[in-house]
Amino acid sequence: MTMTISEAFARARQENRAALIPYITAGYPSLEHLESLVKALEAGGADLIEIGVPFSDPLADGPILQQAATEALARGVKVQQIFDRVKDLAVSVPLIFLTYVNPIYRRGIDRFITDSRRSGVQGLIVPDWPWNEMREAQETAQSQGVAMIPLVAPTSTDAHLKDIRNAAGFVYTVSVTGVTGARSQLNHGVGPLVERIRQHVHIPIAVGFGISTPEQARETGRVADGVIVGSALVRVIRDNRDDPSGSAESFVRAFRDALETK
Amino acid sequence: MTMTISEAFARARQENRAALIPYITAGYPSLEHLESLVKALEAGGADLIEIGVPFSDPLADGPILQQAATEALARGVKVQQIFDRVKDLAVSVPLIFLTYVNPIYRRGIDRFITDSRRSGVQGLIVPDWPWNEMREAQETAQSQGVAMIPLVAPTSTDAHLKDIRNAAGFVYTVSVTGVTGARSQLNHGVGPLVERIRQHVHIPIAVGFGISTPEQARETGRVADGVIVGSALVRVIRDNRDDPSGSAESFVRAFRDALETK
Amino acid sequence: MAMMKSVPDARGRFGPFGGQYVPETLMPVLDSLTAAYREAKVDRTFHQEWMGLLKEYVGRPTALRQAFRLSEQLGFAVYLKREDLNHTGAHKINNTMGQVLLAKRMGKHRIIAETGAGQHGVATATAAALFGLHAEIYMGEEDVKRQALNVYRMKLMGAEVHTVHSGTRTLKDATNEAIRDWVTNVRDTFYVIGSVVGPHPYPMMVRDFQSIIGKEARRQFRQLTDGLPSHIVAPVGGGSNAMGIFYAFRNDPVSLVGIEAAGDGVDTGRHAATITKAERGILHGSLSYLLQDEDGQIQPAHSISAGLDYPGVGPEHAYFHDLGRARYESITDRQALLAFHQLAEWEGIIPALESAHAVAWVIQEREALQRLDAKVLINLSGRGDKDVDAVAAYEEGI
Amino acid sequence: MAMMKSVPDARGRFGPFGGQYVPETLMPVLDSLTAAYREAKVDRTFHQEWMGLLKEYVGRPTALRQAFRLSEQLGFAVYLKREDLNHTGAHKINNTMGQVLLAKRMGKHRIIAETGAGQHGVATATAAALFGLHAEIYMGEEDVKRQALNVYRMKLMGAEVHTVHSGTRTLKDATNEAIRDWVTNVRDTFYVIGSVVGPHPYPMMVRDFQSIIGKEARRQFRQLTDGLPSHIVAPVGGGSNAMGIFYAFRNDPVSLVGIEAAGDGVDTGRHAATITKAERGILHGSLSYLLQDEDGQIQPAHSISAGLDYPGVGPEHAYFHDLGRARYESITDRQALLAFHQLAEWEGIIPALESAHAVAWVIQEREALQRLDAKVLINLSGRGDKDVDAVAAYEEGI
Ligand SMILES: Cc1ncc(COP(=O)(O)O)c(C=O)c1O
Ligand SMILES: Cc1ncc(COP(=O)(O)O)c(C=O)c1O
Repeated sequence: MTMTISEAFARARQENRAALIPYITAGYPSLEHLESLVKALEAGGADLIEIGVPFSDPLADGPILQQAATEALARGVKVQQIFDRVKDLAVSVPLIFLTYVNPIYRRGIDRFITDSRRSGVQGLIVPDWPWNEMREAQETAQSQGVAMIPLVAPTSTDAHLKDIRNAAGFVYTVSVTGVTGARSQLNHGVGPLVERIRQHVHIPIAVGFGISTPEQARETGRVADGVIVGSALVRVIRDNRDDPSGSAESFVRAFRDALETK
Repeated sequence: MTMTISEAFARARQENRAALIPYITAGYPSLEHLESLVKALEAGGADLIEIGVPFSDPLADGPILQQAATEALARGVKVQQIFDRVKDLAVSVPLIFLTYVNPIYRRGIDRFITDSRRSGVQGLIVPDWPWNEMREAQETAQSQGVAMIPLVAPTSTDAHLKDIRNAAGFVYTVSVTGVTGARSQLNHGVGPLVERIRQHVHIPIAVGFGISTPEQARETGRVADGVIVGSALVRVIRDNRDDPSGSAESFVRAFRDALETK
Repeated sequence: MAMMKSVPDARGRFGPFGGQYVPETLMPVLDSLTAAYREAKVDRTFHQEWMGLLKEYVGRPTALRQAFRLSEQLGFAVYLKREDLNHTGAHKINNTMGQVLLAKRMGKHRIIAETGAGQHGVATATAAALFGLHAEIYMGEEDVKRQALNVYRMKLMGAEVHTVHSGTRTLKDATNEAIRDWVTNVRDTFYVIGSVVGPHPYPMMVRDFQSIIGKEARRQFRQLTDGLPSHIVAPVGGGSNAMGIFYAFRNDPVSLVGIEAAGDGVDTGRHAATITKAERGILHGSLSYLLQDEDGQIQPAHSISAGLDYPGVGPEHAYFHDLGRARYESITDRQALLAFHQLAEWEGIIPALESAHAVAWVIQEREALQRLDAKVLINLSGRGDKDVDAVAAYEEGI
Repeated sequence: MAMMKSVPDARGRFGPFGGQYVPETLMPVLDSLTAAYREAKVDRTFHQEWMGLLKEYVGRPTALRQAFRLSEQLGFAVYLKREDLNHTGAHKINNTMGQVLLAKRMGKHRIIAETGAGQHGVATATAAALFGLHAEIYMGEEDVKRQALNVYRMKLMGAEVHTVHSGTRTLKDATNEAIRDWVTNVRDTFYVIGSVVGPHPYPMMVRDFQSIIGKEARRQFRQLTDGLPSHIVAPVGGGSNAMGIFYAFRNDPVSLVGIEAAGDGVDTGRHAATITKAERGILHGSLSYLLQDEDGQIQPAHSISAGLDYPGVGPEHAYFHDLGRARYESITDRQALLAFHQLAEWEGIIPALESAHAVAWVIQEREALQRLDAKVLINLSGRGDKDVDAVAAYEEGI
């Protein structure tokens, strides 16, 4: 049986650490790699796994994730293929999709959500789909048991924090104003931001954007319930074409170790 | 002794033919050629000789005479050198200068006319100096015994013909609207034009612009008192660099022969 | 004719179209922009400053006149609204003067913009220079190569030009990159969008700034003819010049016709006829029509005219199309080129290739328009000097 | 201030300058042109048609506005009259619309013109296209190479462009060749001269057509400031834009300053500072100042700005210089280039290199003008798009 999102966070909390949420792009380096990569992340210690459904115009992403999406699409990866592959994955940790609004809108919002649920996907992160624009989708999502993951940014207003009060899953906190991508410096304002969020919402709070070393993950894990690692992981996959899964696994393990020794 | 302009025309008239007026550009092919060319024209049967003082922007000239002026100036020919050379020429036929208004204006109108007279030049043809603009120059010219040669074009008005009534020298009739240059066809309207001029002025009437074969000269000579040959002659000089004088002489002789057998 | 509903609604919707599809990071700035714009809109000082600049700097009102030789050739009356006479050569500057004034009012010192052909980039750089603000312009690598003149013009005016190497390396990707910059530097940066696209309030705001075209044209046309045109024809890229001239006539009995780029032909896959295809989708912040595949991946657009070479279109045009308030037709590269030549020869006006699309449609429809005894007003959105090299190259290539 | 005498006199003289130094073949056509122009000048219909075209086709009145950032930089008020906003991008079209209308009125079907930078050629081709007349443009081989864009623009509008291979292969020789064509085809051909040069009545006629600039500017300036400028500064090639703005102010207490091109420097022999040298001579139909050697041979001019690259100047400027009614100063290539950049950066306006000479002089004289608390009006005679390639090439070459 696969854990739910809240079970996954609960387990980590029990272990007195933040949950580790690595991100990979479906179809990168190829769709065939998806299964072994997910297994490797799980083996490396992922608590949840974010799978990116590539979009042609990923305007919230930095160069590494843009490149991964572009290559995946250039290889001809289709949304239906991703659903099919994901459905066949036997993993115990929850899977979340990250994609952009147009692939969802185009497939049909209800259909995309239903297909997600059928493939075992428990949540959707859609960086260009603000909370207020997705009210209707929320209903379907709720009825399907798929969490529409709310995003919070350093610029977010209290009104937004109130709006997402009843969201399911977890809060995706964007640690910086900017796009995804490995950064050498952490934003030290993220602690206060997480505290601000906690005053309004009671689901777990994960932090992403720019976390690229175990040390940064450890620091973030001190304030947040979950730590999302995207570009740094995809870069490792990119740079180790011979053995993407092996290198992904040891990369993730280093993060898990860091989170455990907080 | 050199003949005057009217003597030269009178002699031709006595011989029952039109006067032959060849044109050459001073300094073309070089200033050294000026003397031998003038001699050759005289020997070939010229009744008057037109010497072009080259100007940088000869806007009444076609390509052949433009080219000759440009080359002469490129060699460094100066107006003073031309005066000096011309003064030393010992010719029996009258010499006429053809130039543009700016070299005259720049030297000083009175000075240019006086220098012309001193060099034995009996007339000035200045295609961009209309009769009405040169009133003041006329007085100096008259006092110096230099003829300012009036031009008449196919477009000229009767008023103009009246204006030039008291001109000295001869009338330079431009046979066509256009610039100098050899033409394969004669303008048959020139006969009536010459007749129109004769009703107003009583000095000889020469016709130029485009006369390039002895046959054309003969035809023109039937209506006019003088025939001017410019571009066709300069072309022969250009095309016979080995022997410009020899070829000029025989070229002119052919015209003279044609005029004699009218 | 019933009055049209006032759109967009408070959520930035034109019927089902529009909205605000941007990262959460940008939502607060969109709110404050909306608020600042609403204030500015009713502020006399702001309006006067903007109108003063349009008059004394941009050169408005632009001329409107019957194109007599074209009219004679076609057999009905054709009038031209001359946006090509604006400073910098196109309608784009009406909008950039407005947005940069607003940026100044909001205390933002850094201006960014996307550009395709470079016209909007030049117009933004111009407005920024005039107010002493720093401008950075995003432009696809392909367009930087094709439009070297405009790149140089922007630089001359002190703007930084960033070459975008991602994706199709054209306008779409320049826009992605501009949005990425905005997300990153949101606190001090004002993003000047170049057409009636993007998240609310942009489609509304750009329409309002461009609607000066139609306001002038309506007054001028009535003065000239004592009536209204039967048809108004304008090229549609993002749709700002078209909406700019349509808007003042929306409640008049006038046919509004938007002309998209059919490129090699709408069935060849190489075109930019977004509304002709009419497939809904979401890109660059709003829901509208889009060129896309069955997965919602954006398809590259193609047009000889760089300013029409965009896979989306403004949401208000999608709305007008849906309502039937405007018709949208398309014209191929070849037809546009022919019209480019014809207008130059008949009227002494070299139109922008974008504008040539509108002229081409009027020529194509001559018989129908003759029968209607039409009075056609064409929005000549820009001048063609920028296109002369491309046309020469294209024609040598044929 | 005494009223200035009305010039030219009946013989086309501005004091000693001017006249009609052309082949006899052309004298009758000059007479009929003078007569036709005098008639047209007092004909309400003609005037209205011309003014209508300027308004509805050319885009007049052109804007006039204070250049605030430039003013701030310099410490006194600088205003710009925006002739760059005219259709085709320079003041030249004011004149070509007038002359081509006159050609139509005189029943001439064939139009010829000389051109240097190509601006006058484009403006002539434009006017000819608008009236369906055939235009042939003479242009030196050097200029054809340097100004390929303008050559293409002329061709687009259906004009024939003749490349002139004689002499210096620039404007001077193009003019010679145009006059040769005119002498040849005088009966059906109208020669449209592009500046206040040539035989009478051209200097007067072109001045009159261009004086719309000063008429508008005077009215606009008074409206804006309730007064007059202290200085009016304009570039001088042949002198048409300068005379165009000076003329309406000739009886006002306003300093008129014409700026010639000093090229590499007035002492280098590579310049076009005709009036600065002030040597009288006769070229292209009138007596004025000329660059020439001691034999009266015309010397080649040099300027980075193709429109100033001419060894002569209009006779009325020689007259104004002689009388002291205007001052004439000169500006080097380098100074003009600097001003070209400065205006672009400070005001978002890329000036024609010609116009940049006027801006450069104002910058150069900033201290003196500050002390006078000057209000300077610059005639921005054209836009710089045409010069962008040349500037880039020049600067890479440095
Ligand atoms: C002259 C001109 N017309 C039209 C367009 C298309 O844009 P829009 O549809 O927003 O008017 C452009 C865009 O660059 C343009 O430069
Ligand atoms: C923009 C511009 N300014 C000035 C000139 C110089 O001519 P003029 O002195 O007759 O105004 C030209 C000539 O081409 C020009 O194009």
